[in-house]
Amino acid sequence: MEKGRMRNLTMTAALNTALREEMRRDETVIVMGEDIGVYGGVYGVTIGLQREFGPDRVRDTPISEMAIAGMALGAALGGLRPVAEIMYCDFLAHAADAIVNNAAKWRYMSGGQYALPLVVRSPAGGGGGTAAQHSQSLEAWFTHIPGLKVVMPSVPRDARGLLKAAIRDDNPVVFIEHKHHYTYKGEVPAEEEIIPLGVADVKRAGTDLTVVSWSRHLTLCLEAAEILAAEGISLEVVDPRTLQPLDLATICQSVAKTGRLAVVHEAVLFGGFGGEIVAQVVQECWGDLKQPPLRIGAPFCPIPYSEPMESFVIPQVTTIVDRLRAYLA
Amino acid sequence: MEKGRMRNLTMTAALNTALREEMRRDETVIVMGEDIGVYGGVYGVTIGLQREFGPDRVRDTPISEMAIAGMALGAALGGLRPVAEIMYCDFLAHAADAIVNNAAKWRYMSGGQYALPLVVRSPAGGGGGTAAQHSQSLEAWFTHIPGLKVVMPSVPRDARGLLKAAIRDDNPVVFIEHKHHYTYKGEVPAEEEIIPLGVADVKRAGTDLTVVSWSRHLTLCLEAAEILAAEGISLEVVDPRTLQPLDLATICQSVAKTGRLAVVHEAVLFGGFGGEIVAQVVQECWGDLKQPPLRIGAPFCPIPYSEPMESFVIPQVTTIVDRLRAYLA
Amino acid sequence: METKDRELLLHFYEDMLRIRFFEEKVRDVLLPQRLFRGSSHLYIGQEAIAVGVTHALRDDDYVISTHRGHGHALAKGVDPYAMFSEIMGRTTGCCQGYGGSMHLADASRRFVGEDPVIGSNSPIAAGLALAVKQRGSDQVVANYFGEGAVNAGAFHEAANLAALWQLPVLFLCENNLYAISVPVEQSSAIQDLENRACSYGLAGRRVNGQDVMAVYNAAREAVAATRQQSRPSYLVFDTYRFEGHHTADKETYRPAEEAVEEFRARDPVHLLEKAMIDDHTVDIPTTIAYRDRVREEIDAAFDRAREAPWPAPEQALRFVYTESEVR
Amino acid sequence: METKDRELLLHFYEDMLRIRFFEEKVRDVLLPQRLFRGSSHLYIGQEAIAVGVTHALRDDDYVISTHRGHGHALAKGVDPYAMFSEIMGRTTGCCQGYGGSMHLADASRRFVGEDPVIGSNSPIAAGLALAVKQRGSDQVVANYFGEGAVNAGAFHEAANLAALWQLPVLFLCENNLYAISVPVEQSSAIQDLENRACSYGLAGRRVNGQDVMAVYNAAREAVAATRQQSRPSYLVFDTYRFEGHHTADKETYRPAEEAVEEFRARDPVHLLEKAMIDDHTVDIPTTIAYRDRVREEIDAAFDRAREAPWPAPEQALRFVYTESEVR
Ligand SMILES: Cc1ncc(C[n+]2csc(CCOP(=O)(O)OP(=O)(O)O)c2C)c(N)n1
Ligand SMILES: Cc1ncc(C[n+]2csc(CCOP(=O)(O)OP(=O)(O)O)c2C)c(N)n1
Ligand SMILES: [Mg+2]
Ligand SMILES: [Mg+2]
Repeated sequence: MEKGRMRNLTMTAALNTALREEMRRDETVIVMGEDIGVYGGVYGVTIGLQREFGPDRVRDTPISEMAIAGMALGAALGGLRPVAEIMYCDFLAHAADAIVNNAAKWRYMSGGQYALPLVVRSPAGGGGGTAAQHSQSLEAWFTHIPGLKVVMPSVPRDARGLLKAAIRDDNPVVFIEHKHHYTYKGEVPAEEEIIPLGVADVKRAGTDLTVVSWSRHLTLCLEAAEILAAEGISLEVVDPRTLQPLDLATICQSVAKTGRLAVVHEAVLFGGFGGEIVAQVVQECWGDLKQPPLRIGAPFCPIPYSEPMESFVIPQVTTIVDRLRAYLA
Repeated sequence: MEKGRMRNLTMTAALNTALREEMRRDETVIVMGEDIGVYGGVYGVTIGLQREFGPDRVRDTPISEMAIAGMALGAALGGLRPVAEIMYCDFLAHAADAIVNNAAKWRYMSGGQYALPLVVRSPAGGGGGTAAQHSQSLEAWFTHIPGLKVVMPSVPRDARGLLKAAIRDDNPVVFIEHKHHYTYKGEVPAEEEIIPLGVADVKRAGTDLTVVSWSRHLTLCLEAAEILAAEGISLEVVDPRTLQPLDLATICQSVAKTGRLAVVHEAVLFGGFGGEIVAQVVQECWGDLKQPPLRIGAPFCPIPYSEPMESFVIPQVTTIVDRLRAYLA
Repeated sequence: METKDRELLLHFYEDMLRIRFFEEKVRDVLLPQRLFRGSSHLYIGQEAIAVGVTHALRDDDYVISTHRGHGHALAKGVDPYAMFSEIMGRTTGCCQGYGGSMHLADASRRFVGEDPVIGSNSPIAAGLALAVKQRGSDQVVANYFGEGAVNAGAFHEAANLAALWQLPVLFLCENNLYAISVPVEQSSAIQDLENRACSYGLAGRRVNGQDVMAVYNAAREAVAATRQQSRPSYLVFDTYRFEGHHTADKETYRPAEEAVEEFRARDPVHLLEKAMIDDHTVDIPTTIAYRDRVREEIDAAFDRAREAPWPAPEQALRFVYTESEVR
Repeated sequence: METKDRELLLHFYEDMLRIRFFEEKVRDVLLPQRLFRGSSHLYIGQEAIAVGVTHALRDDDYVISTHRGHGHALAKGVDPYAMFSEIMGRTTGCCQGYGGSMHLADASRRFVGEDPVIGSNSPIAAGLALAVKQRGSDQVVANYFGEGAVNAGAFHEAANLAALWQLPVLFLCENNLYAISVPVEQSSAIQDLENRACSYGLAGRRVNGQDVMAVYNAAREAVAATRQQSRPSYLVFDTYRFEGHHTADKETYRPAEEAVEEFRARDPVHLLEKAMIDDHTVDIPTTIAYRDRVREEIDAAFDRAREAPWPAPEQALRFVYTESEVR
């Protein structure tokens, strides 16, 4: 898997590559959303696509999130493979009816007559002072909805390989990026690579504690692992990559080895996806667990604007290190 | 608490009583939503209110859920105490931006300048063949959002007392009823009763297993408890009544006694609120737990229309009994 | 009258009867015998619209419908047996029992489906029209909705985008005066609903929805314009909901006389029948023969559906995702 | 020129300068020195609108604003020091640092707040107007939004309801030609945006947004009608966004000349200044004195805000709920 030429790409470039490759491969793939054309998306993910594929396949929309998602669904029913961008994951709230009530259920309600090859991409997360309405992490909403798949890549290689798989998938996929992780760099194979949805990746092997995390926080956990390694603490860091379907087997295999589980996410702890993972692991690995699983996430408040407060709310590497160290003490 | 005259009311009548009492008490309380005026609401909860309080305070709206919720928020900022009805909880998806991005955060973002005395009522749940788009249980979405309170009454007395508390609360409250539980009857005190949000209620005392459930499923659990009691199995049935704030202390107290926990809800198991309860209880009561907590909920599919399939998906009393019996075996 | 016209009228007549008898079966047999669950929204009184519109469409044109879609489905050629089966939750249903009355769909008839979430079907229709346009096809998409839907944000977003991108959608508003109990005067800021799309430069046209010929002619023009110029059209049909909103509606909100007097007189089936008899297109024995034949067809479909098998409970777990996931 | 008019013009002038200098401070000092986080959306070029509108309002009228609301806030009398503090995340901010540039609010000035979720502020404004009406008050609610917002479903639902229920809201559309990078021709199906509310029977009026007197006069009429008749008004202001969408915008989507030539000439501050000088309302030394005074005020506010204290991290946990929960 590691052989072949590699390129060092940002998350943005990796996602852009995936879109470009899939649009070249399949002319039914179209991209739509606000400011994704000439502007290339507010985070640059669609840069250059309109120039290459033209305004019919790369469509700037008005500020109409209900229609962006609803039309993507309609276009999927009509034989296209739309990739819709919702500029901030907070505004998935506007698109929620189309995604949750219609896209997720249309195949089911029709008794299997339709496939819905549709991707909704959206950046989540805080950390840059965008405050309460432009910083949420709402993955837990979508993981709870049968019929949707939910992808949250943490590194450029996964971002590219998973987005390609999402576009080729015949089911609606909510693909959540992190707005303060777009410049994060990593190795991406020059060759085609499809990373199947539903397969976790052990990003770092270790023996003392299984840490499950995703998106930007996975990379913070890797930093924490590095720091703790110097203290002789060995973390195994597991990246589910897709939360739905969830590769529980890989997580349990790790817990069987380490006997301990911590789940770390940026989302609000209460009601966050960490609770689901803990509940499932407790169920499956009861005998293996040496202590109650730990959850690290945001406290129960919206994301505040001011820097000291925001840094307090979003788990930082130092917090993660301290909490994990204390947990293992 | 049990003294005084009691009336036997349906859930509908209890909710109607609460609205009527609060509207009489406080003229800033208004009610708005689709078909809530002459029609009295599709489930009859607002029957007679327009006749008593007039069309200014009981307002039929067009089919405009974004505006129903957004206007309720604006009206709250302007000094009213609106109670908005969203006809089906599935359509909270349309109102999600107003509720989640604005109502939940407006006070916080303003640095505490505003209070948002606002209730959004909505019926959830399946069981009557209303199929995938009119049967969901989406409480997990709202429990995850700081700034919201989430109430899910299971019996008429609670419905009336909690709705009154919700209306008097200065924070936005999502008040979720169950569409196939409206005719359920129970004793309601004739006198005024306010049931504070955030206080769980032990609906049945027992010793072998703590069962946490809410809304219609709580009453199914009480039926299950009755059946199992005949077999010598003693369930303690705890009703959190409000999921946000969650009265974890009462749950843990029960688990300390029984050593076992089962959470039962109608919502999809995966990502449902049961996971949060299990994760919190595992954390708090690790030493007390004799076996891994059990979760019972809907499998990972939308609600199908046809009866045999719908009954398979929504946990029935018999399923609950069988699962609990097996769990304790 | 030309033979061609006569044939067309008889087609209308037959199709309207099929809807009428289907819905009467739902009302008079399925409802009292509790043969279906949830609620069913009858199309009685509005038959001329679905029939007139559908005859103006090609077979390969798409239809996206609403909660009140039995008539739209039947007009588009969905099999009554598959529909009765679906409404009664049987595996032989057009959706194998997963959908029920509010989610009828038949991809083979390009009856894309009912979407009972008010307003939300318009973006889907616009998206489908986008796909049609992108594919270079000259199909059109017919999007039915009630007058209640024009107040929903999703309708607005879709109408603007369809007009902006010049998409081949027909926005078809059936103004039956009520959204459940709320009369149109209490839902729309303006009453001339044909102007509810002026914000997008869509000149709406108001059509007598009880007169199938008027519907057909208006729809034909609109379909032609939409197909040839690839742009949306917007028609508003004046009609009336003869029955309650759904099968459980007690209709406390409207005066009983209203339904009986003013509107019964505008029954589209009777109007067509009377017109055909008056101008000697048909004689009474012919109408009786038609009625008998269609009623038999519906009876047979129902009888057969009633005996159809139920899905096994665990079938509920199918169709959540496609089997083939990566192409 | 009457003294009263002269005074009014000078008020306009001062208020416009305050906004201009405030925004220039954000652009020229806060931005390069990284004194704020997230993004800030400058009002430069649009000052005549907020100032003209606000002078037509009473002090107790409400304002619901957008992401581009610094100008709306200043015009409504929010303290520049509290605003700079907020934008720099300090406890002395009008929202104590919880909100930042996109969530400025000052209940005491009836500047209800910015709501940067496009379209979503209109239902809030309509709801506030409902409360006003229900209370029997004659206040009005001014609801600003950009031309991008008219395509959002929430705007549509609110406009219909405000017209239907005759609520005292002023819908104020600032058409600065772009929504981030998307030009209005690519977002709205029609370009005469004053007609974007015809669907609700709202006759829009198009106003030159660069001419403060024109804005003021149009707003005065609209406010009077809205206040006296308790009904919505809808005004569209032609304007231009002189700067990028937000402070990080590289403006790749619009030709550089466009900004420089055609529009710089329509700078509302210069236009007013020139008009006042041309008709001898003021002389140049007076304008200079005004400029100096307002600039000093802004400089002082900024300098003071810069030294203001930061919130303690754990303050983040406050204000999620009210303390008093049951009355
Ligand atoms: C978004 C949404 N809100 C509410 C409902 C509940 N509901 C079902 S039908 C209906 C009335 C629809 O009225 P109209 O659009 O006029 O269609 P009609 O029933 O008259 O054919 C309502 C409110 C819904 N299905 N979807
Ligand atoms: C619902 C929603 N979608 C997208 C955005 C991102 N966004 C912020 S400002 C903006 C453009 C707004 O344009 P316009 O309404 O014309 O106001 P202007 O910025 O020109 O003042 C967009 C798309 C948002 N804030 N809210
Ligand atoms: Mg109607
Ligand atoms: Mg603009």
